[in-house]
Amino acid sequence: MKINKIMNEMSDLLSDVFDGATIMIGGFGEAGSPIELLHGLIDNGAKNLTIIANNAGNGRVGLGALIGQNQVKKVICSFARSAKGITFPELYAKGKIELEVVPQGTLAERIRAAGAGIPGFYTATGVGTPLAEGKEEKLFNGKKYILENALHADFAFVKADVADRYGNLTYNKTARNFNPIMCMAAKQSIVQVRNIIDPKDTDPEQVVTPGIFVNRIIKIENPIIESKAIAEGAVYP
Amino acid sequence: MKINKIMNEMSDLLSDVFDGATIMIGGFGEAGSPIELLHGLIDNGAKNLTIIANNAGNGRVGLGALIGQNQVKKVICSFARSAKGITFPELYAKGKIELEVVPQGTLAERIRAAGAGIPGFYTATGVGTPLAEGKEEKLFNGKKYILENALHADFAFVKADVADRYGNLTYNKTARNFNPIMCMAAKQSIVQVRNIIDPKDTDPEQVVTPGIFVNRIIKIENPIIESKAIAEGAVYP
Amino acid sequence: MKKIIALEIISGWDRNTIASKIAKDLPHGSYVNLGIGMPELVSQYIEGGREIVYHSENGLLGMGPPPQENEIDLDLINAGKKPVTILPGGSFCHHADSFSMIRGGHIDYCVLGAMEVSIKGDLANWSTGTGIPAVGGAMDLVAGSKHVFVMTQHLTKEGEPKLVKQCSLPLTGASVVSRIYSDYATLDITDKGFKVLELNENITLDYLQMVTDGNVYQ
Amino acid sequence: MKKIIALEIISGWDRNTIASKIAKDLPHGSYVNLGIGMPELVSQYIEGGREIVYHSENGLLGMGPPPQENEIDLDLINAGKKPVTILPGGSFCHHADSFSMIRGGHIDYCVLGAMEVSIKGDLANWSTGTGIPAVGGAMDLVAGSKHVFVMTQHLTKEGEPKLVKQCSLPLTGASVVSRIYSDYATLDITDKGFKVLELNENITLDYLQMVTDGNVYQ
Repeated sequence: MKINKIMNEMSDLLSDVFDGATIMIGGFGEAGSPIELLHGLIDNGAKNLTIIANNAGNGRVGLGALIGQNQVKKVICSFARSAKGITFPELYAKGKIELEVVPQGTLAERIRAAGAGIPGFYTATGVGTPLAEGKEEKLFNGKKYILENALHADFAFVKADVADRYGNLTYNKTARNFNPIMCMAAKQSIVQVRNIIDPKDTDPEQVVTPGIFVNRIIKIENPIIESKAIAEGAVYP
Repeated sequence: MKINKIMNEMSDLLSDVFDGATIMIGGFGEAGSPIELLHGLIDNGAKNLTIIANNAGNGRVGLGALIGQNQVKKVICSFARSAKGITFPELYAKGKIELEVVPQGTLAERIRAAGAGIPGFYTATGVGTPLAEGKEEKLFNGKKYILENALHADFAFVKADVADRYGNLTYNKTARNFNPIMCMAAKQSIVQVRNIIDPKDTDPEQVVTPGIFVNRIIKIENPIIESKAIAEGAVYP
Repeated sequence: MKKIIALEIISGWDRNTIASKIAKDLPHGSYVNLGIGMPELVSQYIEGGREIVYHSENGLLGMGPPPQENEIDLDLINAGKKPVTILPGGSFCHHADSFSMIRGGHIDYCVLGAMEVSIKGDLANWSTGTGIPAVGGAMDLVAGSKHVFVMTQHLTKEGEPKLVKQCSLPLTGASVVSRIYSDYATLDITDKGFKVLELNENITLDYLQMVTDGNVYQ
Repeated sequence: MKKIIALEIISGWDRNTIASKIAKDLPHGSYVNLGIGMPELVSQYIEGGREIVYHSENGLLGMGPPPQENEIDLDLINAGKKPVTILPGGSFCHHADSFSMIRGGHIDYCVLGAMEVSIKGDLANWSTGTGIPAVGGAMDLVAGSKHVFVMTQHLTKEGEPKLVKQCSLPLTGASVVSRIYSDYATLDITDKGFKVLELNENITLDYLQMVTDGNVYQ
């Protein structure tokens, strides 16, 4: 019996995603965005989701499609505006979706904190701005900082480049972004990868996400390219 | 004019290390311990130093030698006991050196916090133990945590494996340990490496310490191996 | 309070000229984050053989110019989500590490646009108070960078001053800006007000004062 | 208060037998940190084709057995600073990332030695109160691991109980231990006291109670 986190069926991979779950979605723009997992989530049909991501989706594929299916109750992100955003702006204008705006670095650090067992930390980011309202303040060396809490999730949906059966991951260029820290912060990390290799071929110096942070892997060899799909007018489902 | 952090003379590398400086020393045991930089510091002669490291030196080489030269006022570390420790126990027994004991994970996180601009964070480590005495407590979800502060330094002395002129570093196996986070936390990071490569040969996916965290580099092709040196009775200077 | 002051807007330096002035002030070897839009122009004007390392907050250090059409890689983008390149000696990292560079004080300079800058160095550049609120990395950049440079038109399109006694829009950061490069002047934030380092040849100090809501001095 | 209870110490399971009992309780696929010393034996007794991934807090996941003499690499050591190997699928990371695995609750089991364990699960294993204080990673391990297993002799060399109502030595962590594997018994920490899961064949429950400072039940 060997450790093997690779699964073949999307429906098995996502079978325990439940109504009301909090889900982190990796990616910055389209780079590193797990579109196939998001489409799997549309097929799964879980509702009232809280989504933690940097953005709020483009067009009607991936996160844009999930939001368009009214499966999302709330988005926690740094930047919900996008030239190609359709579904989030529509629902937001109607008051049918909640938004929590978090500075991008604070978002990243809150996610990392959850993964590292840190329930709260102080930061200078946001001090004196509307996003500091209601937050505890503390002085360190005479300078004011605000307390930010860890941001946990039930699931992380992540796109990586290469995996082995232990869940060791590497990424491609700036498609790395939020994916490694989201793997750390979620109870269950679910990963789509372009390629799967034998653990013997995993270089222990080059692993970006160690397998301990990964629960399930599916191979999607030729993932949808968001910008091309949108340009072609793609709509899911 | 190109960015070039490589220097050739140890005395130039360490010329601005001053009496009373706080210096982080990388390494865990002998793996990743910058012995040549420490010997350079003995030659430099700076006194009343505060040393932040995991250990407190072995024998009379490297950190053990520096302490033996009475250049160190205080050591902040997780584990000052060692079968081969000579100089620290001697001075500690005489009350001639101060010790601040920090749990190893808290030590690492405090160093990382300094590098990441986080003045303080909460942790469960140490709660209910003597090492929590005098520390602020706070409840998160009904569980008690203590506040730990960032640990900054004037200098970090670091041993890496390979560098380029920008200061991009990779390490060898478990010789990585504290070195990358110390580079982040110090005002000036001073690095000894076994090998220097052209930036064209640096793989941007594999860089462990990005050059932004590194200030000065010196090539030490065949560094002293601490355990062998101690077995041979080596003493510096 | 802000009011419309300039009915006819005198034209000052163009954006390329402003960019070249900023470029002159970036020292050799510095680590720089250029905001999306106008600030991106700065990288084209680095002269004198200086080497600058550009940071993009989505995990890219050593960012190079835009790629040729046939070299575009959609996994290699900048914080504005546009295709870019990476230079030799560059590296990739994850978002928490990338923002550690910013928040930990390792970025020497960031250059950002502004809606308003106050005489105390407060910056407002992320929200008009309407529409979908979206902050991105701006608050982290101004809180963490060693020097925050603002690149801006001196007046809004409506002729209102952008340099003000007090910002009326939601802040990005309080007391964070060190220097302003406008089409009319380069100004430092000081205890005594906006200190003019350089004045556009078409602009008098009196005029600059008239179109600035807050003390201007040389 | 502790006192010398057992003048003649009955011999229980040897350390290899204790290790094999712990090994039986580690599920397939779990991530485990074995403390320096006696707990290291556990890895030799994993049977039934289970695969366990070993973590060493100095930045090594997927630790393998000690190397042959000719394969020793002084840059590849464990938390006890002894040469080890790395298995296929293993990885290296820096200290903050390694302790994120511990403190973030990603290590399923850690197995540690003890000087004292209290009936509430308090653990003392880092300081006798004398000598140079040195804690290493023990406090992080007990605060962060999902399950903390203690592997210990039931009595000190002087015949004093190590399982006590209240620890007299400085704590490593409060209410952290879930299970104790001693040479006399395997016991869970519960609200009602030390619950015996398995008793050594030479030991009666009465005797176990006599050499334990705190309620023992089956």
